[in-house]
Amino acid sequence: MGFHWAEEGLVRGLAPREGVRHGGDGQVSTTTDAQTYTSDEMMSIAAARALGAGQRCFVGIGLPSTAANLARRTHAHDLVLIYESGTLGSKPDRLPASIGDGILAETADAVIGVPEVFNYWLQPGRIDVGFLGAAQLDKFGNINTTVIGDDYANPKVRLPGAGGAPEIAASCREVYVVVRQSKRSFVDKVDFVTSVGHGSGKGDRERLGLPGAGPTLVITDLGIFRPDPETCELVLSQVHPGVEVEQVREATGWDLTVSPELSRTDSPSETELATLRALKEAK
Amino acid sequence: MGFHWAEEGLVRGLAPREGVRHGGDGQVSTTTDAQTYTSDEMMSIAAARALGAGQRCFVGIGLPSTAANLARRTHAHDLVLIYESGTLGSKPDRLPASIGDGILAETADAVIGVPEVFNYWLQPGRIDVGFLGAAQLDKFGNINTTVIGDDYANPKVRLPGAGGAPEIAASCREVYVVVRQSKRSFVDKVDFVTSVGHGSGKGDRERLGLPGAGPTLVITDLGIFRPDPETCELVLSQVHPGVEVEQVREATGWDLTVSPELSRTDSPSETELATLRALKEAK
Amino acid sequence: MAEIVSLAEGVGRLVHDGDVVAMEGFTHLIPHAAGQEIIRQRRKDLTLVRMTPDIVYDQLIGAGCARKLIFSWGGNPGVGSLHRFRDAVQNEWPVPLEIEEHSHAGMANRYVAGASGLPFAVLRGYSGTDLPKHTDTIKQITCPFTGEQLAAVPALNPDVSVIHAQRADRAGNVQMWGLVGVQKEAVLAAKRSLVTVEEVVDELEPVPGQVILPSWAVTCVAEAPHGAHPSYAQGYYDRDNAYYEEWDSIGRKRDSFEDWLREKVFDMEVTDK
Amino acid sequence: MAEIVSLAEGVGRLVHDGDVVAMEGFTHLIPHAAGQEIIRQRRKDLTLVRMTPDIVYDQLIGAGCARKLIFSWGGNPGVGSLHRFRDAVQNEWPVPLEIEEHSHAGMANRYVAGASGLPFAVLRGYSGTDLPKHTDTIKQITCPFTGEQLAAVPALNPDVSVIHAQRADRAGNVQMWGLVGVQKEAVLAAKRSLVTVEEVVDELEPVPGQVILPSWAVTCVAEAPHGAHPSYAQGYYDRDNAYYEEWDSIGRKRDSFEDWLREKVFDMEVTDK
Repeated sequence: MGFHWAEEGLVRGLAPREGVRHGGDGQVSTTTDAQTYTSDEMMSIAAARALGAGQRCFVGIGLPSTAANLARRTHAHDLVLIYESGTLGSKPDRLPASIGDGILAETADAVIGVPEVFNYWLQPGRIDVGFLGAAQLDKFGNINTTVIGDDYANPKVRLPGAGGAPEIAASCREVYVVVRQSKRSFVDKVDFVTSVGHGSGKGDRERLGLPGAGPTLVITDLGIFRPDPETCELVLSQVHPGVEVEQVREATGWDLTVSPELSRTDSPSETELATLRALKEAK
Repeated sequence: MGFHWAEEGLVRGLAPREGVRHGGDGQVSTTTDAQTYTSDEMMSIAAARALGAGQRCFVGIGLPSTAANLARRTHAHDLVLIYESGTLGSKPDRLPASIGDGILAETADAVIGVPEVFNYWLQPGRIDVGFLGAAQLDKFGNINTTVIGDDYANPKVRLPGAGGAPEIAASCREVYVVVRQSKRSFVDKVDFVTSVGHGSGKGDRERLGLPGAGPTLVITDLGIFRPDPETCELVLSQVHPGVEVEQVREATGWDLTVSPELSRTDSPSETELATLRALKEAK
Repeated sequence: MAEIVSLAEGVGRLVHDGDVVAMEGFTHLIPHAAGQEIIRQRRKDLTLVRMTPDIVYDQLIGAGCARKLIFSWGGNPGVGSLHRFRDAVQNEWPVPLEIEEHSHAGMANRYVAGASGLPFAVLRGYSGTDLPKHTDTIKQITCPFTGEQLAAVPALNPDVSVIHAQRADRAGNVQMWGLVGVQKEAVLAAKRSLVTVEEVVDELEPVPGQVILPSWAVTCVAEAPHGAHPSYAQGYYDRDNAYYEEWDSIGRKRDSFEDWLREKVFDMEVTDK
Repeated sequence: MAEIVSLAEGVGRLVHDGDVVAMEGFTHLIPHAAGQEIIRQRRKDLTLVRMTPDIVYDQLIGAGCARKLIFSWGGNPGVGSLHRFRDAVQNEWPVPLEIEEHSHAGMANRYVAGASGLPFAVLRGYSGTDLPKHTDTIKQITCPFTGEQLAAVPALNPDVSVIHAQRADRAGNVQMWGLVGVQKEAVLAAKRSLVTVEEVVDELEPVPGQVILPSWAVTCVAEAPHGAHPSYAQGYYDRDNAYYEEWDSIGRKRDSFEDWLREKVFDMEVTDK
């Protein structure tokens, strides 16, 4: 849990645009290559593509779990899924409904207690990728899942809290964040640092003694961000099909920098879409 | 392990006496009530009698294991045996040949890892009785199983070392020591404090932060010692059948104090002897 | 040795007003029946401890049993927010709720320290986050060998821990399997413990992945069939995902919650569940 | 992912002169075949780590492979002394042996810290004993919450850990059961690991009490049937108690030991075991 918040929505309003229409479920759909898919589907598929074969991935429920399971079914069959509920190497044949879904234990290589997950497997840096969601994310990739508002004691909105995220963000070799993008979720500075990204910029992680590289990739429903090698500020490096840079800028709460090598995400392949939908339907 | 040394002998020479003769195996035998038994058998039986029903007992191999298994077969059927190899509630039907004998795991209520034995079960004070052996024991019940001689770097005899004993002696609610008695094993001051008994006297355990009561009972092949409530010095409180106080004094390396309420151990019953021998034969 | 009692008797004897109460179960084996029995017996001023206060604590908090919550993630997993928890934090309804907030790693290690008889645990955690500013049970400690700075958290030693397991035998030995979370540590860390089980059986047949709590490490065992519902008990029943969805609307409003409380808790016979 | 290799290749690739080598197995599953292969490959200047250096390390020490021993109990369990160990400590034969001596609780926690990526572990231990006078890896630490003094020991992070297990599958996932000691921690604490197994199988059928080491947490797996002898492998063969007795006379004298070394180690083909 702890990265689960992202699922809850904070639903973004995007202006309809050419080739893009609102689906019946309020999500944005794109028509391309005779295929229609939603922006959420594009996000899941882009996130899945980021995972490499053989990687060990610490998976939060919701968007990260969908993406990781999709990757395992498409190009990364030997992806090792680790859930904080205590499963190493889960191989669910449907999307788990919660982080402690029985199917995760039943299909795991090993089931262990929760202290062991954190102490023996996460903390020593054995995990390649930590896959997190966020309620708020700032330009240095810091994550807030605790409170909205300035006053911790009297929050505007009380969020679920940290869960496993602070130590996942600290200890995994890299962190990928998957989040639906809007001015509310993509802010200049998070109200509360639940999990450290790049702190206030380059060198902060080293100063704080955080062993992993932090967020190296942020995947949204609009595009993909990477930290600038010099400043660690998140820079737009990729836009999804049908998305314009201006739209991304409007959905970003800081003065957006766009990479000079900006590229466009490949549209979902038929296999990717079919696999994702089959996964979602198998309940 | 760690209390296993006591098995190795340091064999005591006792002068033959009326009703007492040397058995073929070099041990001293006593004839009483139409029964012949060795001083080791008397020691094991006296040690077994000290264990109460329902107690949780942390058992070293050798003399302590023999006594604890005998107790479980005579008067203390629900004695809970805990071995540092990782078994809770072992119910072996023969004497285990080592502390990690397979029969201990096969008959246990639970098998756990070694770190858990020490951290979750011993350290918090869940064990009633720690049953230890000793190569050397001093008048305050301190135990040496490390080196004989003054120079740790160049010992006269290198003994096996601490094993689990220091923390067993620290954390069990009480400690019983079973040891064959001689001037070599029963010394004024141990050459090396491997496991703390009563330190240098009353109040030392509290000063050292040791939660358990320490050695409340020392059972030898000659008799039984208890710490004096005022000084914590071991005092002879009981002699086994056929043993004279003078003999005990000769086998004690300090100026022995005898309890004013000195009593005599009951001879082994037929049941006790038969059970002990059956246990030893079932290999 | 654990005593086998009824759920009502177990809660009555072991859970007192003002106690620090830990109820654990990580998605699996959540002791819901015991939670509702605590509400039914109208316990007050509890300090509730739980890594993932989900529906079980939303119910206790909404019913006014708690004065403080020690936790690391409070949500309705797969659904959204805990409305009773939010209402207590944001509006002090029905009573104010103090919070002490950690991460999962911190909470897990606090139980480990508690189970180990140590006053604190050490971890690599919290560094750079805003949690230490608001949680005074997070401190720094220096490695005496390397000089490194690490986080220290104090042991949790609840007055009573409550968990649910699949089975116990008649001697009170407890057996659970599947995701076993932090339940063993919670029981071993506590002064007293209550274990509800799906069934009491003659013999505990070994199961791969099992965790055994020996009878002498448990205070009371109570049979509570279906006692983890809407959570699940592997080998017995599945998670009731629809209930989690439904809870969102029950818990959202004070009056719908109070209706639920009256109908499903106070007006229910204990044996009806 | 673990690579499946021969025992000779595994030792050749993973164990180097001067390494810190941990070989674990608490009475059960002691990696004797691997120990003899290390002797056969004439490794030198090893720092050997083991809670209970019994026959397996008496052999390595007698063969002159070790310059240092980190341990908590060195004896021949159920029999008596380790004569090669004594000869090395008391007479520096065949080479001097430095020792670093702990208690079991200390050693177990040093492995736990190593497996956990922490620089040290905290325990209630050593207080009042003479061990801290001679072992500089025992220090005091103060609880930042209660002010209590406790013992601290540094993490063990061997260059290589070697263990024996019942089975592995062809992907290199390792399965062991019965008394599992501190083997998981030893492997997770080490930079590299070698697991010898009774057999490599297609599928690891679940066994109650099993511990699984995923393939990606292990460096190499080598099939070594009977590789724990004279120790035992639950489900495969029993402990050879007579061998432990016999070792007392083999190890007692330097020349009988050297005869053994020549006949049973150096003149043996690896595949003959």
